[in-house]
Amino acid sequence: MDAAEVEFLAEKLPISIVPNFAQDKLYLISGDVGPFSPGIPVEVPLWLGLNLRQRSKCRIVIPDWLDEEKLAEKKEEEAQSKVFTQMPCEHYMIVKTLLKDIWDLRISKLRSSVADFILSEGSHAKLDRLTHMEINSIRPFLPHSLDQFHRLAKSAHNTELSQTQDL
Amino acid sequence: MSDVDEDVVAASDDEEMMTAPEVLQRLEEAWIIERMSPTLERHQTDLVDCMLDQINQMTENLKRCKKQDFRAAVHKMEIDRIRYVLSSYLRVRLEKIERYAHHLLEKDASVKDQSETVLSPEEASYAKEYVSSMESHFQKVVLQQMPEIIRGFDAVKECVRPNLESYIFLKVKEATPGVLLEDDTGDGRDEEVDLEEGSQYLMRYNTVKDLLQSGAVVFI
Amino acid sequence: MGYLDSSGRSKDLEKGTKLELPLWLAAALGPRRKLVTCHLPRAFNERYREILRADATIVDLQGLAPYFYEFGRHLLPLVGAEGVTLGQLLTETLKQRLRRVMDSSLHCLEDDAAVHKARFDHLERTLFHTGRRMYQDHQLWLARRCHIITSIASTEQSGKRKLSEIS
Amino acid sequence: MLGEKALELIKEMERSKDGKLPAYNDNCVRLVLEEMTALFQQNQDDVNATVAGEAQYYPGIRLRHASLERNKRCLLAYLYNRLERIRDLRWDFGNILPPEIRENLCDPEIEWFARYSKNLATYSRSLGEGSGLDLTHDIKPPKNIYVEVRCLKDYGEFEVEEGDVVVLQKNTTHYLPMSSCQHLIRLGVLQQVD
Repeated sequence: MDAAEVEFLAEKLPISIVPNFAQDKLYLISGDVGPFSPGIPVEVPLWLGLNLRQRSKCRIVIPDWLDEEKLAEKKEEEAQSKVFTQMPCEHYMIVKTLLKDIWDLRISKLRSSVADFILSEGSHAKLDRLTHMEINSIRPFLPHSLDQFHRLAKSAHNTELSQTQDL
Repeated sequence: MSDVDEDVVAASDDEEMMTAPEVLQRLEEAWIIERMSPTLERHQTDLVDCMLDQINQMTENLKRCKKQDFRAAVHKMEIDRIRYVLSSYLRVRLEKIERYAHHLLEKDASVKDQSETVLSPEEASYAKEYVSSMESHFQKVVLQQMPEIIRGFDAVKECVRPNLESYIFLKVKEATPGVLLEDDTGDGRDEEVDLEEGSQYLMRYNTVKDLLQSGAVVFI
Repeated sequence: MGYLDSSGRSKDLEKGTKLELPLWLAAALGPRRKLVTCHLPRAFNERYREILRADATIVDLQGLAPYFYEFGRHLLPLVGAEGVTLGQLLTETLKQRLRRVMDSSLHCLEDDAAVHKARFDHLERTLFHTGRRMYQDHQLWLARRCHIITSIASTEQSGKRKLSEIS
Repeated sequence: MLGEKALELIKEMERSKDGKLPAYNDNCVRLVLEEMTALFQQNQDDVNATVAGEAQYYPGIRLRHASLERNKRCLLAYLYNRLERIRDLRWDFGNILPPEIRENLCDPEIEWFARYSKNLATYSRSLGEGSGLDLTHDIKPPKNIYVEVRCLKDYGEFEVEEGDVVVLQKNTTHYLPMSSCQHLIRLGVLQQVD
């Protein structure tokens, strides 16, 4: 998948908006949204929230994990921790700046752990707490590399087998 | 303008009825699976037909409403999103169908129950025509000019097969203890892993194929 | 079969003649038919094996054998007992070098990456490009430019990618 | 060296991986086929000259047969790889190829292109129980319904959905529904403005 597709998937998530218009319930194929009344918060899918904001029809309620102080704390925690800390939202990269720093920290950790994994020749890796976009950043590089490695290792192994059979 | 009613819209099996949001959800899941899986998964023609019908109906309804209608824009946006999922899903399938055409046709030919085929009837005839157009091209351009002894075209030998040993990313939905990871590269380092609910892994497709099928683990 | 030996004048090849054959030909005459016996090419001989074992990451594989892994893999069944050593060499070399390939494709600036890339063999280059494409896609996304549709002509210039790459 | 011409074909495809499809190399293909005929003839002669039970010609026959196989494999790989790229052209340009690209195809390839086009069209029409869906559209996830575009070429009248017609003149800008104009962006008639 490319980043635009990961974003597309993330846009399905619900977000809270405060509309400045009145409108009855909308019967969307993906489910009902609304009704909308001026000043009353309502949950809509992110794509709809963004679309309405673009048309100046609403204000998006910032999720509390995006609070600057909380993010700064989160960044500190990530920097101190050797392992991945739990992200407050699966798709935290949708918003930026401070997040960029967290991303960089996590990606460099990710690269080291990938390198360790390759050296250990493990058959599988555990990747808890990695978010969708992070996983996507090493795809398809990592799985392709491992596919190639596995292909070589299998050929090498078959050669060994046929040698021992010959003896 | 009348919105499409949200009642029961589709029967995926003869028995099972689903609402439009459920169908869409299933379609999106099928799309992600198809994007991530190294091989072609079973076709979901019912979901595709149903969703196409939904967006076509919605498009018809929109024609009757004023352009500036605030709701129209929202519905259009949603139609664009659904149409994207549909065409991306079908495109990914077509790419795999072309690449593995011969292999897939053979696989389906050995299936007894017609409802178990990987390819839909339309996809199957697409694959057949694709294979036959290639073969006749090879024949016409080079094979017929070759000495007879070497002229034959062995589609089985030449055909491309999916790599079921590909590494994939997955998330565990239902805890599954004792999954055996065979080591086919020697050293006899077979391993057993306990898959805990909510954890994420990078593993080879064929080691978790059945778990993917049953939904105990999902692609991420 | 004297024409196989460019130095020789005779019509027939003498038994015991040493000559270089393309891999496909050696494979056809080699192990099963016993018409020829195969020896490891220079790039895989003891001297280079030592160098690779000492530090695989610094070796210029492109210079040594542009298709190092693929060539080596096809050699495995042809070279008898030496195949076992060769198999280990191939997997070990890839294992040691993957980190460099990963870092240069997912992280380095364009110029630095090019320096590394010059030393990669064909398989490593393929992996490098896989990673690079993902990296560029992510940069494009961060710059909010990945939704811009480009014309076919410009896609062709910048290196075409498949309609949608799987995974 | 044996099989050299065949290798040339493979290298040609490898070299042009990122660029456009090179012209069909009729000459080289013919040379490979001629080499194959000659190899086959020599093998026939050797087989005929072999007295029962004698093995002296065996290595030569074996070698030439391997070369025949090799040449065949390279030729098929060459053709197959070209067809794969010709397939991509259908997705990029629709069923009419620009002349400068079309001239790089040999006649059987042009026929194959038409056959592929037809197969794809039949399949697309069959979708949704006959309502059809053009899979060459909607290549990227949608962001907005409308986009601002600049016209790079004189195109003339263009029917936007529901019978609205705009005139696309060079250097004019328009605000159009993404779903109807994305194809023209791909073809370089329009350019998407940020």
